[in-house]
Amino acid sequence: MAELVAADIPDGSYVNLGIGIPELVAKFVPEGREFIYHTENGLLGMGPAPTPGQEDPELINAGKKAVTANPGASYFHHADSFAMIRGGHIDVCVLGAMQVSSDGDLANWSTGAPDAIPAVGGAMDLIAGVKTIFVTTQHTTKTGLAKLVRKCSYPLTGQKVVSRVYSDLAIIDITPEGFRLLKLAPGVTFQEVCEKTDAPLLPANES
Amino acid sequence: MAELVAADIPDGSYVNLGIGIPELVAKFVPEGREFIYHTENGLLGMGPAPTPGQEDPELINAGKKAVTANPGASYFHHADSFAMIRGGHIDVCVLGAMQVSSDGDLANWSTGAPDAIPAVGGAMDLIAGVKTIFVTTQHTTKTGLAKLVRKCSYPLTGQKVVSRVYSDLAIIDITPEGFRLLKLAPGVTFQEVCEKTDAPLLPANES
Amino acid sequence: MVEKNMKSVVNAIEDIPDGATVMIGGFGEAGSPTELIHALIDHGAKDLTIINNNTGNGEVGLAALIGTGQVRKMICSYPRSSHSKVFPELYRAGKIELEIVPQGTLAERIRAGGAGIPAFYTATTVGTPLAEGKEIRQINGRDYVLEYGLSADYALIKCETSDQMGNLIYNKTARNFNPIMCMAADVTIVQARKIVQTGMIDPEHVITPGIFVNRIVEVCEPVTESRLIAEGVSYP
Amino acid sequence: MVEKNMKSVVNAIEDIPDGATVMIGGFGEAGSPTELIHALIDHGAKDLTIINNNTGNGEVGLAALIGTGQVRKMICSYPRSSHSKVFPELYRAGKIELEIVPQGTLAERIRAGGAGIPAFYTATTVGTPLAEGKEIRQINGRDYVLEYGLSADYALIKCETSDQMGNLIYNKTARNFNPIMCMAADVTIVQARKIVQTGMIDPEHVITPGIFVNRIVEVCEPVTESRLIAEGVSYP
Repeated sequence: MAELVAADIPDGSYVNLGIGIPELVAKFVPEGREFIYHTENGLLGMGPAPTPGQEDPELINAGKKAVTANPGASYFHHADSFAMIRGGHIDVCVLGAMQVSSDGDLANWSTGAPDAIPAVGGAMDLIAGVKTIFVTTQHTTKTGLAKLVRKCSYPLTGQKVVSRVYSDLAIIDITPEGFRLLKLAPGVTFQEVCEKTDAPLLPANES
Repeated sequence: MAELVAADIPDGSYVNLGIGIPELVAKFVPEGREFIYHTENGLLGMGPAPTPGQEDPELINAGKKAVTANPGASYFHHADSFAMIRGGHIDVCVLGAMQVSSDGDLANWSTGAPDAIPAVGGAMDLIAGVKTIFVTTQHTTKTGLAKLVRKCSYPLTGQKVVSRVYSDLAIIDITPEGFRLLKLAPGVTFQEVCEKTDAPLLPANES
Repeated sequence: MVEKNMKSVVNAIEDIPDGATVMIGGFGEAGSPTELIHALIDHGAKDLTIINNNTGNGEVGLAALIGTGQVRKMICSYPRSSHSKVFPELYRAGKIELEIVPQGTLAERIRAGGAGIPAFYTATTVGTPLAEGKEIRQINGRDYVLEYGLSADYALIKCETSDQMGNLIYNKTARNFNPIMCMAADVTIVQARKIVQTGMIDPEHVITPGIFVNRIVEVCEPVTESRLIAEGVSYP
Repeated sequence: MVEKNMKSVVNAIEDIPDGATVMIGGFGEAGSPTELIHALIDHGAKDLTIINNNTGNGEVGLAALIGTGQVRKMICSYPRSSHSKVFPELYRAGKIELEIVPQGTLAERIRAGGAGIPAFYTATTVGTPLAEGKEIRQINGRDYVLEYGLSADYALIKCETSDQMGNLIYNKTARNFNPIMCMAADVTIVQARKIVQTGMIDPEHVITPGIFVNRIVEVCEPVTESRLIAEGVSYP
């Protein structure tokens, strides 16, 4: 999934990667392309994890893991960092999801369970401000429930924001008409994706 | 006047000086006291004018005159500079005036004449944001009209903001009861100041 | 010249009263003024409202302050701590209030508090439960929610270097919330790894001008939360 | 990697269309991108809306651009120029529009435009003619006026040094409006005294991160407006 996402990001893009599978995107940048990574705690030009033993507790990413700074990096405070996000300057954000609706709504911060401690971090800011939102996710939950749905039942992170979903089964665009298949994973049928999607799925456009 | 203003500013104050007489305050800082000067075009810790020939066209004050930077100075952009002003961080601002009302209203940016080109600069921001506003002015206009008035006839710069007026005739506080004499200039009588003030003037408090 | 240099972290925070609102810099352990927080624990002020992105780690620093029961209310974006059960337990027991604010809105509200902006509109949270009860306004065809500036009585800040006038520079991503919190508090208290003579910091490199700083105290070798946690330290 | 380096000031600005809104950095002559402005005069785009604090000096730079009649509207705080009759004459003749904005509100509106804040409240102008027709709201007992974010199609910027990625540093008070205008324009075009290899600017010292910069062009020895005026130059 991460490799497929990386292939779709244009050269020179400013990219923010969520925690988990999205982080793996950085490992699959196609030959000849360069992305500049933003981490919302105040670094543009984030590099890979340092070699063990070289970690600096004052050089971390939004997931609070040790990182490095590439040549051409810059540090800034939180309001400036979120000005980049909320001002529409970040080109692409790759996030995980609990649910995505066929309108492009995203739920990825809370199950809404009564005993859950609400914790939102920067997800709602990213969703509201970044130009293109890609979601990477397993197509269904561990118990087999659809994550691509007609309407999210979990509390929303943002409305009508997701452009495309990269799942283990398929790449699916969110279009004005709803979910539309872009590409199937090897060995997966359109029928199977439809069955595991809790909303109408349009077939891929001829092209 | 400038000397009297300087005597009333506490040690260590962050001070913004308007153009004209207010600029002279910097020449009269009492022994043992230090003020830190802010100029709204992006410098804290402004020093005196450079020696002739040493002017740097990229080191200027809000009046666009060449200045210097003292040790401990800092440069910042305009939004940060006005955050200092509008966020209430500047202790004292000394400004000139066309009119001051007994409510503390100030008019100092426009005569409101129909052919005047409106030009406000940073005056309204200073008035709205700085903790203490001192005004230095001649007590009357060149044609003898009162500048201390019941109600300003010129367009306002801000409402209920002036703390004290330093004129060539007297120092006058703006109190909830209106203008109150603080101190007369040498050789000036209370009667004379009252005659040249177009609003009731209360005598100095016994103390 | 007004003296900003404090003798010790104890002197620096000793006037913080019960009921104060205190911003604490840092994102996770990076930029967290742990020595000032520990002094605040020893000082004992209670009924505090604390503004920080998180709720601390382990049983040191902010987590320890919460653990003593001194904190009445947390304003933060992400109260799920790694290695810390302190906040969750108090929260589930109804013993601490929580105002949850998205990270960017939190940063912008703090900056607004420091910049004299009482309120602003933002797209963040529109259509989500966090916008419930808030004013929504359509501007140029898009919906925005009204958010208010945040300010505080005190800010506890960590920086790399300060000069005698309180001009500050930071280290890497330890900068985070510190510069904007310096702006938004009535009394800003800074622990610096190093205090240098005025004039030693290039005016072009100053991140926080001294106008935003009231007190500075040198803490040459600050503790690292993750190291304390690895060592099993529990404060006090 | 996307190439931001332009061959010349002409290449850098040649796609600015008629009717564009253009922010121009600088406060007086300090930080004014005079070479880019002169290229825009040669280019000839008209019906422009220009955002700058002033209206230029003498008959060079911004004053010259106004003088050619290319500017339909000025948004600024202080249109009374020293040594320049260009704007006053056009304004009195009704040939140019003016939106007057207090300097701090102008700066904050530009920052808001760059930061995704569509509108905010401020105390500046309350009770004055400049608040007429604007929404007033009482917040915590004080009146504030609603102001809207400002953004632009292009920004013309001057800086001291840029690297290949468009990370910028400025010189002294020539910084002024430049960093916030970089944030608020769709296409930010920068003239730098020096373009250096990526990695040559300390990440702690970057004032404008490259994300806000689209095009850079080296102008090693930029003119100084006051010198041109002293020499009696009138552009073009």
